[in-house]
Amino acid sequence: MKTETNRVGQTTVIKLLERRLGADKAGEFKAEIGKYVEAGETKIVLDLAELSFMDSSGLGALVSVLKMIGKRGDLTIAGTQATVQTLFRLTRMDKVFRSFPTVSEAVQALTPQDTLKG
Amino acid sequence: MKTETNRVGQTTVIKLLERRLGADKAGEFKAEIGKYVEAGETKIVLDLAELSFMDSSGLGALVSVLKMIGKRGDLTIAGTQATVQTLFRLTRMDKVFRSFPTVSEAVQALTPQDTLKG
Amino acid sequence: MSTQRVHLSIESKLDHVSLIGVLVRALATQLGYGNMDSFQIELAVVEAVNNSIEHSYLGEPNKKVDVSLAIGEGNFVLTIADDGIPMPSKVLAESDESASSDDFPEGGRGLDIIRQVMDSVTYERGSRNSLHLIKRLPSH
Amino acid sequence: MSTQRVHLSIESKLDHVSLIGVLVRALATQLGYGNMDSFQIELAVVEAVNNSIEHSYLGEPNKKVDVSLAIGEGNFVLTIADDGIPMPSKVLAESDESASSDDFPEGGRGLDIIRQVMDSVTYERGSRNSLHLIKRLPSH
Ligand SMILES: Nc1ncnc2c1ncn2[C@@H]1O[C@H](COP(=O)(O)OP(=O)(O)O)[C@@H](O)[C@H]1O
Ligand SMILES: Nc1ncnc2c1ncn2[C@@H]1O[C@H](COP(=O)(O)OP(=O)(O)O)[C@@H](O)[C@H]1O
Repeated sequence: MKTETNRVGQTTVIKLLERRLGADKAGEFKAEIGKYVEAGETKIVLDLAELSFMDSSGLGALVSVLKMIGKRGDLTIAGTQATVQTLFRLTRMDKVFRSFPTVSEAVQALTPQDTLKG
Repeated sequence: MKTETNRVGQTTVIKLLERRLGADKAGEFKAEIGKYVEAGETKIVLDLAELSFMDSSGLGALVSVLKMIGKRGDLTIAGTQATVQTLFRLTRMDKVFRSFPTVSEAVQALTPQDTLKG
Repeated sequence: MSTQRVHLSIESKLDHVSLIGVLVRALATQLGYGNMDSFQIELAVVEAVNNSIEHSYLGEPNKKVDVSLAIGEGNFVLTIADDGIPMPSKVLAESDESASSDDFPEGGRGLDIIRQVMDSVTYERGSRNSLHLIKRLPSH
Repeated sequence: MSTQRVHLSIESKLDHVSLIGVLVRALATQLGYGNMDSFQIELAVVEAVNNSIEHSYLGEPNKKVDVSLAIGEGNFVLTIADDGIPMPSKVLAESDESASSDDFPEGGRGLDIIRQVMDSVTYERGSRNSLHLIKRLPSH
């Protein structure tokens, strides 16, 4: 699982450097992102711009990361291709994961002033 | 076999409206183009711009049309995609079929003044 | 033009599923489906193959999952077949709403996705289990 | 990453060959080959499948042609297999120069093309006939 990590203020931005997130990689993905949550990072932006395919198992891994974070923080998603975004819509997970076109918008959504609105 | 035919002076320009010319279609192609030769058309430009695939059987059909025309005229090719053009190169048929980027160049190559050069 | 057919198969390992997905999506695109439909057709077939591996074969490798593709009569028909444990009869019928008491379950979304993106979904138990997915071909 | 494998098969009819071609070319592109290489890989596999149908099965339908794809250890390996008449042993070895007295034969170019575009071509006679084609994967 290739990722690239950046810190923007209090937020950890993790860019997934894979083209696919399917059942074969879901466990690895969960473990990889889970490490950050365990290390105390609770504001996470997942940059999924490279992904051209994700299935329900990949989505399940995202759900499990969101649950690990729980009430301690939040996770937003950036850069999903329109195709991948339909997976969120088909499963109504677009109501659960806030998704933004760009990383900076996704980071912005996790900064304190926004929690008032959210 | 879908084609579109135009006449430019003495030349018949036949545009192939297919994406593939393989073994399954080679016979049909030969018959279709052969009709023009039998009807006395001996200056033919084949516009292959739509083709994204041709195999050696498709090429064989082209060879057979060229033989039908024989010494009575000539056939030139226009608009082949770079990929399809490699088939001509791999089989050294690029020495036999004159291939041009555009239809007008392919027509030009069949006009009388050119026969002096050719 | 008569019906064109090609059969794909893989060994029952999740590692191989992406190849099926890539092949099916590429074929869908070639058949004239847009990006969105091609993605969703890939998604449906991948969900179905994952189910065969995970549920029918319970993750056991060295089994075979077949994916047959037929193009004709206005339809793209994908048949996913295995020789494992059949799907319980009520599973395919019920919507996923009732599937879990957990608000955000980590699984249980595959069949619901398949039903949503395909025009027809039928399942056959017999000497083999076959899930038939039909999507209308794009109009020209 | 271990070797990924997928098997394709069609009935021995020329109508179905284009599906194999489209699928293989799309996979090649996905594997990172350029347009030119992807076209040439499609070309090689189509030539091989055509030969199985036309020469091994002498055009008889209802027979099976298998195309196995394996990706791993730096290679893309395509195996085209049939149960028909094997290729005569000298055919694969000789270059097409000697093949015909006709300057412009209408056929006889398939094997020469395959040899040119692939890094390795081997043929196996046995219970089945298998033509193994190997192309180095593109370097990243
Ligand atoms: N091919 C199959 N064979 C047996 N059982 C199946 C099969 N497909 C699905 N099921 C059952 O239906 C349930 C729902 O499947 P699905 O919606 O794909 O979600 P998931 O696979 O994530 O559990 C599975 O958990 C399993 O119990
Ligand atoms: N799979 C095969 N089985 C039997 N004979 C074959 C096979 N492939 C090729 N051959 C023989 O080799 C010859 C050359 O094949 P090829 O170069 O592909 O040209 P073509 O198929 O156009 O004749 C064929 O004409 C045939 O006699």
